[in-house]
Amino acid sequence: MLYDKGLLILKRVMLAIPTFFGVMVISFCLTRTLPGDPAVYFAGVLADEASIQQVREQLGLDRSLPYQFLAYCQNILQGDFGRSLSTGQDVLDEIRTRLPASLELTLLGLFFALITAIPLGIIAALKPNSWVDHVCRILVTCGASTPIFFSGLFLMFVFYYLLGWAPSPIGRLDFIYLEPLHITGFYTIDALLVGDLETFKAAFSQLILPSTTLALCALAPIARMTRSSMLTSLESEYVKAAKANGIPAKKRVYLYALQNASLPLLTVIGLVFGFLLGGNVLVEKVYSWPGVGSFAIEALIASDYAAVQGFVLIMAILFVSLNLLIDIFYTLLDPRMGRNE
Amino acid sequence: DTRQETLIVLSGASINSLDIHRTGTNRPSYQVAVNMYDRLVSFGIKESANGSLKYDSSTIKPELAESWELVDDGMSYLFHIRKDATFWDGSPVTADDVKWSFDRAISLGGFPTVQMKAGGLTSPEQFVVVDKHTFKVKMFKPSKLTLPDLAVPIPMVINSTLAKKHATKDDPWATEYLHKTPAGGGAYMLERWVPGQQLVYKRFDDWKSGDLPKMKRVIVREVPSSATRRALIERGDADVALGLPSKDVKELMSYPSLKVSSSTIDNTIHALGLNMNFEPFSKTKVRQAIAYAIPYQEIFDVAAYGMGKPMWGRDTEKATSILWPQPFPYNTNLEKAKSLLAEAGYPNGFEVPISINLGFSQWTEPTALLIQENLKAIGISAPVNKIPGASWRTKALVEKGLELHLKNFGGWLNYPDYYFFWAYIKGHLFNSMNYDNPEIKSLVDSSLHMEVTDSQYDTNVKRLIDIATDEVPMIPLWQPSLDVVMKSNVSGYVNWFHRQLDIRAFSKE
Amino acid sequence: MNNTFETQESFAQRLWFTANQNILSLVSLALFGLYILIGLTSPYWIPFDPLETNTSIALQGPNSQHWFGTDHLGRDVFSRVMIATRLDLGIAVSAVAISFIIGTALGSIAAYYGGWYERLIGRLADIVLAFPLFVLAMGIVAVLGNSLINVIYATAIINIPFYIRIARAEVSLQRDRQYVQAALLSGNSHLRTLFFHILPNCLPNLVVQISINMGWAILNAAGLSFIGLGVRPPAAEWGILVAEGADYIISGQWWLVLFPGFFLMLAVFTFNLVGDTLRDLVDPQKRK
Amino acid sequence: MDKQPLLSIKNLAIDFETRRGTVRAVRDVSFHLNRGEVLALVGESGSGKSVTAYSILNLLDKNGRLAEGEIFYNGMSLHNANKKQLEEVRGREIAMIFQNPMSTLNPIRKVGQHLRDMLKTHGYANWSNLEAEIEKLLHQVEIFDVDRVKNAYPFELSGGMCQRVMIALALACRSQLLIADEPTTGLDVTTQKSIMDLVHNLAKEGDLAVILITHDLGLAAKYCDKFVVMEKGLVVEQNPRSHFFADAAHPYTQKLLLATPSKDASLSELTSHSPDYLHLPEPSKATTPLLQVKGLRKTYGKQTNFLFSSATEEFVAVEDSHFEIYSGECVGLVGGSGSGKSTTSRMLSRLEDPTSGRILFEGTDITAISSKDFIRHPLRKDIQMVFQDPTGSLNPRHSVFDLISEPLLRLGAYRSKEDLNSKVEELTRQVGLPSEFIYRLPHQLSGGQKARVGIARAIALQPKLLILDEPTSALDVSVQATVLQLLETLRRELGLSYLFISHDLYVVKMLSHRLLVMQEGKIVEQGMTKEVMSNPQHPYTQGLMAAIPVIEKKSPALAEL
Ligand SMILES: Nc1ncnc2c1ncn2[C@@H]1O[C@H](COP(=O)(O)OP(=O)(O)OP(=O)(O)O)[C@@H](O)[C@H]1O
Ligand SMILES: Nc1ncnc2c1ncn2[C@@H]1O[C@H](COP(=O)(O)OP(=O)(O)OP(=O)(O)O)[C@@H](O)[C@H]1O
Ligand SMILES: [Mg+2]
Ligand SMILES: [Mg+2]
Repeated sequence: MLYDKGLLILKRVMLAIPTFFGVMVISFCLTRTLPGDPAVYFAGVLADEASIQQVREQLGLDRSLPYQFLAYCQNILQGDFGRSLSTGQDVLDEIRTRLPASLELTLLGLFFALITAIPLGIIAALKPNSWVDHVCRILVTCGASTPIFFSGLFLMFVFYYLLGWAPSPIGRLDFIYLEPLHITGFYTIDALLVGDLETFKAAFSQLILPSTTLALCALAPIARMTRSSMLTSLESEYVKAAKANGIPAKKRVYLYALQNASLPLLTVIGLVFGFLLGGNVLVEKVYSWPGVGSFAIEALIASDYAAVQGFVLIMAILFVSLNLLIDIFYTLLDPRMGRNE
Repeated sequence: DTRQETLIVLSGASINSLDIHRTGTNRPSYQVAVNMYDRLVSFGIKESANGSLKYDSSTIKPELAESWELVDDGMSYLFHIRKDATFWDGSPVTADDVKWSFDRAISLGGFPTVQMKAGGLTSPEQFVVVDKHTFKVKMFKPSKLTLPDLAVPIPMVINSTLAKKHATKDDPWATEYLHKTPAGGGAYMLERWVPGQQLVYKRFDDWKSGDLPKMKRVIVREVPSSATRRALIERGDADVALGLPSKDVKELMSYPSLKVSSSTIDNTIHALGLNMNFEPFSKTKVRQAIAYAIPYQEIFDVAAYGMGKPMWGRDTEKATSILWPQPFPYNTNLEKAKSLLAEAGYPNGFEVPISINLGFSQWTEPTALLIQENLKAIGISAPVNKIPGASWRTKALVEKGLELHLKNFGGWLNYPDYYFFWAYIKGHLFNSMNYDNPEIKSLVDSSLHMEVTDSQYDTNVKRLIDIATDEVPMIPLWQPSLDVVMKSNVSGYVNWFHRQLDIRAFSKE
Repeated sequence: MNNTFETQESFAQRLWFTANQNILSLVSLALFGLYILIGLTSPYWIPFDPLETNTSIALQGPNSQHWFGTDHLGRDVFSRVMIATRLDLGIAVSAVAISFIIGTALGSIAAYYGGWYERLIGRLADIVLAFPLFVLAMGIVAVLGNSLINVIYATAIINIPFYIRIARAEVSLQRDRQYVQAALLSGNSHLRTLFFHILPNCLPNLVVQISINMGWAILNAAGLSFIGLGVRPPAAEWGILVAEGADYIISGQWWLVLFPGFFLMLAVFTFNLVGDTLRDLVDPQKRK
Repeated sequence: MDKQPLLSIKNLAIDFETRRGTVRAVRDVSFHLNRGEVLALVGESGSGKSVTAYSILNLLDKNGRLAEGEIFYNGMSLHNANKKQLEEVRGREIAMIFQNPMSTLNPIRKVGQHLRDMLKTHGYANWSNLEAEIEKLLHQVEIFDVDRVKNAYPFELSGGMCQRVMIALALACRSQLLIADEPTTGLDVTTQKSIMDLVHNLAKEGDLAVILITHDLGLAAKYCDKFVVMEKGLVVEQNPRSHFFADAAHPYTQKLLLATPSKDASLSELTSHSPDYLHLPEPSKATTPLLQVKGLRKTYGKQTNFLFSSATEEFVAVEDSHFEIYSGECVGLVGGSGSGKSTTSRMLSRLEDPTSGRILFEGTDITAISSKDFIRHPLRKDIQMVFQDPTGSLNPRHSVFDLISEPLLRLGAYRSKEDLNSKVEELTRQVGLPSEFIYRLPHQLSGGQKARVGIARAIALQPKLLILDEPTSALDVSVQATVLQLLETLRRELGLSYLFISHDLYVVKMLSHRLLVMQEGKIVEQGMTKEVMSNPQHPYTQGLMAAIPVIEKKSPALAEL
């Protein structure tokens, strides 16, 4: 049985390879068709035709596309993602510093969403079609219906501009603090690791508004899924049987129903996490958050193809490994997996 | 250091390199060259009518060079470098450093080389080390542009000993090293740079090329959203906010806690370009018709919020001064526009997309919409075509393929002929209109290196302006102003032609 | 005798019944109808030309003339918000239609025929889903240029994998039902069985996805506009209106962002809620 | 009676709030039960058996409530009990087992955890004796490889095993009353027998009272002491076993008894009125076979992935089958679950291609045409099939008319509207479906009506061979009786040939002339039905015969009818 699961996991891992390849092909094609000639951009404001041509050769842009693609693949395999034209940094370095920022934001957003949506979903499932259910549904749907930049601006306007409760929306830390030692790249965690509570508080308070914005749009799918899978398992025969066997209500709901409902929930959480990472793009723009999302926007608008490719590839790796992780979790948690396939 | 000695600046743009010579370095990064490196000379600073500080293109003052003189029958400049000037690492600034830096600027290609060329500086032979503290710049042809061109950010002086240590065979000019690590002797040193987030300057206390700056530390923080920048400055969380839309600037002017430095940008025009390659625009009457169809005042009110200088409605038909930019004698007159259009053979108008740069949508979008509406009134339908910032360069300037487009060119060196050189001569980068007029070419050629005091110069420039007015390949809308909002206790903002932040003069009460 | 056949419940009856199920259904159906009505008729009754500028009345707050105020070019915000309904619904409907048709066809073929079809199509969906979708949409618009049709394409493409997934799951559930074999036995070809027998039975769950997707499509278009990659000005689109208005919140012109933002939100809200109601409507099991 | 009954129910009435208002599902139900007694609650589907049982433990769905009546357990009023008291009673005093053992156990909890939960909740074991207690319980239900079972997840065990675990759970707290709601429906006959034997023994030895809910009179007859018959929410008859068969007084009970297939019953005896087919002649038998099956074999390869295409495990579903069907004949095919009956039927009806072997239809080798092309083959309309599940085989979105006209449109030459209408009407008449139903959707029909639609559709094109894959297994006995009679009528009327598949030997016996017995993909025995039944040769057939509960219908009361 363990062997079966191992095989299943291995299979999943292998299946990710063609996906990566596909992502590489698509991102390569997409970036090569971006308008704007990178050589022109790279050559600078006053460059003439000759220096543009020189830059073009330097970048290998004068070679055929298949050749460029092969060179690109080779570079990627060697861990060379190229250099961003617009920020002038190595794409990998850039992502290395920015990804923790995005992840910290997304994870906290997801966490906020989970701790609100799951209880809401459970409450709704315990009293389906009651007013509680309706209120929950309206609440979470409102969250999902608001354009992410709108809610971001709104929260900022109210909590920073009008009330002054939130710190100034200028990124990960206020001016007065020094960023903590780079350990994980997550400011809050790094600050805690070195025991710097001041900085932790500052970094955390910067996180609250943007991650709440993210959480708002993640509420609906999680709450919906919690509700429906809780309903399914609450109405299932085994919960009924547990009731007939005199298992107390608390245990039935939290041990039996919730445990079973958590499996489909896991899949949704994976999806939502991916969605939030994508949605980051807009939040980061609103809150000047120095994450990968704002990097991607700038790069895309600037036709900065190395940066776009690098971003897309890293994100794909992240997404695919996330799904892989969820699959593996699922496989490990659900005893049925790896058996009836 | 305290908050009192720290200046917090909000910028909307991202600094992508610390080396202005490197290909790919973007405009906002030029401030590093300004603040961390010194040049031989600099422009003077003057106070303008509304009390704000502005660079003075007519005076050149010493920076690293204590003094200079014209030698070799006016064919060379001889510079005497300050003896006490050192780089941050304590090593003295020598003529060798200057030569290495200038050689670098003209050798790397791209922008620095082109800019040096504008001052007639094209070959390493022109830069001669006379002795440790004496440096000579030879000219092939005497030009009024050479000395001012040494005051722009490009010919900065790099610590060549340090840089050469990091040079490699493939990279003899140490571009990789200087890209991330400045090696200079300017008033400020680098404390930290997190690309995409912030740049922190730290004062170089042994700076000798000018008065020691007041601010010990300057944090330039990137805040892409202009609304956020406004909120931050309004709430007093920052000292200086750059790049605010005119509307916000206008409103913030009335806040007692804030003050605004506002002055027009020299040699710069926001204009509507008409591409000659587009059939109807090759007819002068059509271009004039469009010039009469523009709702100038509304555009100025809505897109510029009245900040800047109108470029329309001059009441004399011919130019009476060589002041540049100066208003053109056009007005909004739809009847006239219509009749001109009919005369040109387009009584029913035509269709032409109006292209705008997304990167400047603050002003381009409302402007385009207002133009679009008036053009419709004379029968021309003009759908708006938004082009992302990066492709703009390719499409507008390199391919020159945009029929009707909003452009904003500004010349660093404040001479009308310099503007005409870039914007009105066929094939030159900023002539996105494909405009070709042999007379303009010959006039510019003869005026470019001529001294301003030459009487021929005056005639030439007036003629240039008259041709541009009559043929209108590009319709000036207004001369923009550079507006910076500061807390009222902050002073010392200087409006430079390069539009970069010069933090050396700042002080806080 | 022949005329005593029981007639089926009429559509109107079913609609009424479903709407009465709970208050949310009723409200969402009513709002849904209202939006469609506005979308269809707005050009005929809006008080001002939504494109006409008049700088002398720029940035007026809501008043009796201009109910939602005016924008920086003096255009009537109310008229613009109303006329935008048409464009936004148009984007949503056409994008969702494209992704529904392509995604469902691919997904159901994958599930029905299995084998290489399934692997290939599954992989394709995985690849698209491995992109951050909003960034992919941005990329597509950036490549193709920002026009209405490209915004629609971009929105359609990023939604296709969802339909592939749902259709695949639904069809593989239905595929093993015996009515499928019965259909084959009655002489239906495989394709016919797939598209005329199996797919209609997957409709209830697909309808929910469609309605949620309509909401997403609107949000997506709005997001693109916010980045500056959306529909071209001066067209009125809720996203553009909010994005333009966003610059004016801090300076106090809240009406520029509030009204279009609220309309946008309410529309997405309606689409999200109406899905379940519509599902009940198309599900034959829910009929009497 | 000197001692108080363990459970007594008085005038029970249960209401459900539904979309169409309040529905009274059960009314005026009264019965009582003593220790050690096994009570059978019988009746057709929907008669209120489960609802009655659930109401005892207050397990009704949210929309249901006890409207009237009283339930006493050991003198304690259950209908007035509060939550805490109920939780005390549930599992400890009264235990319940459900129909589908697989879905009644939490799929992600191990069997051992279930038992531990139960024992700990009710305080019947502590840490020290927990495992020993579990072992004891499992032994009690005749599970001996305790360690494996304890650590197994429910899906890793067979249905019978799961049901034993459920019983072990029910016995864990030495409960006094066991309610078993159709405990063996999903299981095959041999497993059914061992489970019922177990329950019966426990009841007799442990003085346990049992309520056995079933619609299978045969089963009830074998194991129960007392019978309660329900119809449409009412108790129509209540008798101890001694009187039940002899004194069945209520017409409904009689009808039910009649319709239950038994060893000696013939098809015409299943209903009280005499069926139509009796006056129809038996169609003449041909000498050349209509269908010849030669060496038919079907294997399924384990699903493999293209990255791991190495080891392909083959699973043989049908192994080397040979048989013939003559025209006008009904051939029965019996066998346990998973023995390959449906696979055979799918190959014969050309929905699936055999791995090897040939099928000759009227001499033509129809295996030469792939199943994909057979759709357009002229022979398509000659081989039709009626499916096992009347609900699942009807497209839920199609009306009766659509369903019946589908083959006519696709395969028949019915082009004009009138032709089609009249043909559909004729078919509905033939299968006895009221013609005003033809615009109904499947879910608006009863089980028997759905089965009729399935049959009407299959005979629409007058096929020569009709394959019936367990056409009545989802139906109640009385409905089954009429459907079986209808099939016989149609066979005689239209001269069809049948391959009749079932797992119920008695049902097959009534219809078929010849019999095929399948086990694990192989046909282990074939011959004339009567001979195989009376003198089974293969041990598997013998076992099958022995496991079927027998009821003595030839009682005086029935003889009168
Ligand atoms: N939750 C419910 N809501 C509405 N009606 C219900 C509900 N549960 C049961 N009923 C009704 O109660 C009646 C009796 O149902 P019950 O389940 O007791 O039948 P049964 O005799 O157990 O049938 P089966 O043999 O099919 O299990 C049915 O007509 C059913 O429609
Ligand atoms: N498509 C398939 N792929 C793999 N195995 C299959 C497939 N179809 C059937 N089988 C297997 O073939 C065997 C025979 O199945 P079949 O459905 O013919 O049994 P059956 O006799 O009809 O059983 P039941 O009485 O439960 O209907 C079973 O073990 C089943 O799991
Ligand atoms: Mg029941
Ligand atoms: Mg079967």
